[in-house]
Amino acid sequence: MTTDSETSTDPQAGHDGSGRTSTPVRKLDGIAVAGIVLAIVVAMTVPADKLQGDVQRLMYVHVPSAWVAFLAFGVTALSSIAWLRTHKVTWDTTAAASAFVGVFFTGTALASGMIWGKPTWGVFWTWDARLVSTALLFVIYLGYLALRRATPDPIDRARRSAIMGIIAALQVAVVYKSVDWWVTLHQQSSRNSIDPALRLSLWVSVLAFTIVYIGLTSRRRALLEAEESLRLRGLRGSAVAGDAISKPNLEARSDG
Amino acid sequence: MADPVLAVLQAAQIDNPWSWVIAGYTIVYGAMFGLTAWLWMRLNRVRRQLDDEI
Amino acid sequence: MTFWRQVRTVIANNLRVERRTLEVVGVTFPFAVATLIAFGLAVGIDAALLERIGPALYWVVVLIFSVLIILRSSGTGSAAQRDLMKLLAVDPAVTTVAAGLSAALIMLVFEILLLPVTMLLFNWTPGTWSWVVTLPMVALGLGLLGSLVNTVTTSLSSRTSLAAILIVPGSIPLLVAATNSLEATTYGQGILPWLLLLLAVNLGLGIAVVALAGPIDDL
Amino acid sequence: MLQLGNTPVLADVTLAVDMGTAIGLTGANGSGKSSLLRCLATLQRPTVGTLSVLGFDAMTAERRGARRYITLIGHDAGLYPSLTLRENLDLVADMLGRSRDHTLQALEAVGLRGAAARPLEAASKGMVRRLELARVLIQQPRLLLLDEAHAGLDTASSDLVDQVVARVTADGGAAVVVSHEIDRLQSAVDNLYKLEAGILERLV
Repeated sequence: MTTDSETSTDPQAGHDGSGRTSTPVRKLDGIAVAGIVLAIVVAMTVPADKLQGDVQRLMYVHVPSAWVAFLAFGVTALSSIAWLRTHKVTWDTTAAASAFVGVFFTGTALASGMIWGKPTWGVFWTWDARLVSTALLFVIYLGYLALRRATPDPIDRARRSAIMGIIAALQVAVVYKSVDWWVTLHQQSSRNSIDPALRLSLWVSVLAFTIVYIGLTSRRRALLEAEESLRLRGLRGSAVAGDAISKPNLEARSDG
Repeated sequence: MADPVLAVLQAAQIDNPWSWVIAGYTIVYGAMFGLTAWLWMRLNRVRRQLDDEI
Repeated sequence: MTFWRQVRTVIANNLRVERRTLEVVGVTFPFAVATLIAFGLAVGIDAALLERIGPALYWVVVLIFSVLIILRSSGTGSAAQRDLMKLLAVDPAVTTVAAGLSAALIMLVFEILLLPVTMLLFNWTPGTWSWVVTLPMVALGLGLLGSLVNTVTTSLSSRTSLAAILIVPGSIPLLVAATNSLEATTYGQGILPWLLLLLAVNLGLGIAVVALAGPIDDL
Repeated sequence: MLQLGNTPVLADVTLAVDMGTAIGLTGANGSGKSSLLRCLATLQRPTVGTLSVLGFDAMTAERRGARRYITLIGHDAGLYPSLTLRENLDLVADMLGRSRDHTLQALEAVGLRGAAARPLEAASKGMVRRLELARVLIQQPRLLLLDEAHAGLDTASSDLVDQVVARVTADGGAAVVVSHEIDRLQSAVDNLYKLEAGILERLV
């Protein structure tokens, strides 16, 4: 991959300066709320699982959370590649927003997985493949977000985190595979095939969560962009770097 | 597990699968709602600051 | 000058630096020994248990101490050093690959030194040949990953803690493969899948180093 | 224009350096001199504008072609502290594909022959600067960029700096020398510029 041109990396390009949420996002909010309500209703009314009973209903929040986390990190990786190719600010904010929302859903996947684990396995934490790899996923992307926080310059930050976004995606793939292998060696998988009605309910939840993901990510991105324009506005008054240093004045005092 | 936690769990009838389901749904959807509210409030505040300075 | 000759020159130089400063052999290694002893004391005098967890502790210590080795002050991580290399017309891929390979070699020395200490402290005999493969492969993976992380965190003020969180979770597959290939040989199972996993990790990292050389150059 | 962290560092800079000439650059601390040098060294890209270095377009990946002809002597040498002066120079020669025979000659030329076996970390600031000048002699750059060229140096070392600059320009190369010692700078360069608040103006 080569960087061809960075001629027009105006930090202000890509957002209108107001950080306003557009109407499609508002429409999406309505769909998201409807989707979630539908998902909850369906999840609570489908017949209980034959083996696990009602506890299995936790699957309808656990699995979609994990799915959305994957989707989010996939979007982060693709946006990172897109940024490296185009140097457009939008790709960087998309990567950042998506990683942020992804970490959030990894958290809900972990929490719901542990709550599901207690009644089924008797413990909150067990060395189940999904639980372990989700926990690792969580820390990998916390690292990604930490790297973003640690880099002050916007273009430098975009570049570093784009590189890390790609490496992290590679890591996730390998971590998943290796933990799967690790678990099959230690214990048999506890998964059983799913009844069609349950599957339908799962699909409804997955869809609803995906819409929520889109809504949250565009909100987060709007926020990142609004904060950036606020910061830029603050800097607009000051001229150039040399202004940071003014004539020394030893007489100056700050009484009062 | 610490005794108080155990006591709470027993009070919440851990044998009842629905209590687990409700706990899980509350946490997941509650967090989702919380995040949305937080983003919404922050966004509004930043926008207000932007508008003020124009 | 060709790619690999430049890589060799930088590696030779990095090894010479380590030979002179003995930062890893003389400082990091004793620290690792102290850590192993601390582990044993924390677990208590349960000879059977200690014997069982010995190999696991070995790999955990290798994994965590790789962060110290990657960030060692005598390494080639500073922004000024990278600038110098750029202006000597060195391909950024050369710099990253060379830093990764030299870290891997030093890592391997560290692993080899730590092995007898672990065997002694935890009364444990490996008795398998898989070490010959796993030690260098794990070292290589940690070196390459560390080198990438090193470039991504160059000159950041919170570099030390950042590098740790970026290296350790990503190197879990290496740990899984290393410990399980050991276990597999003990129980007479095939270790081929684990070796393939190690190979895949190293290959993926190698490709990443070369593919990301352009963006890394701009850092 | 160059922006760092959204603070404009260089606002209005138009500069052409002819081959075979040296220009001097002065300006207050923090006025962007080092950033300008880093741009010229192709280590940093201007945010907006055009930049051509030794005929290579420094805004694109093409800039890598220019690098072997550039020497930047900045705040941090970027050499290995635990290696000797000679070993450090040997590395430079190796990476450039030059013979190591030049190393001792270069050390001799900058008066460091006697300290060749001394580790870099035991060398004084003046010695490190001389070592970097020896690097210039080995690399024989077409573009020499010197930051704080005379800062903290004794007369002999400062003279050496000027001689090396003269040598590069005499060989048909170009040099950009940053210094606060205007009198000394004026005698060593062909044109003198001042960078103030990101704006470059010509003094002489």
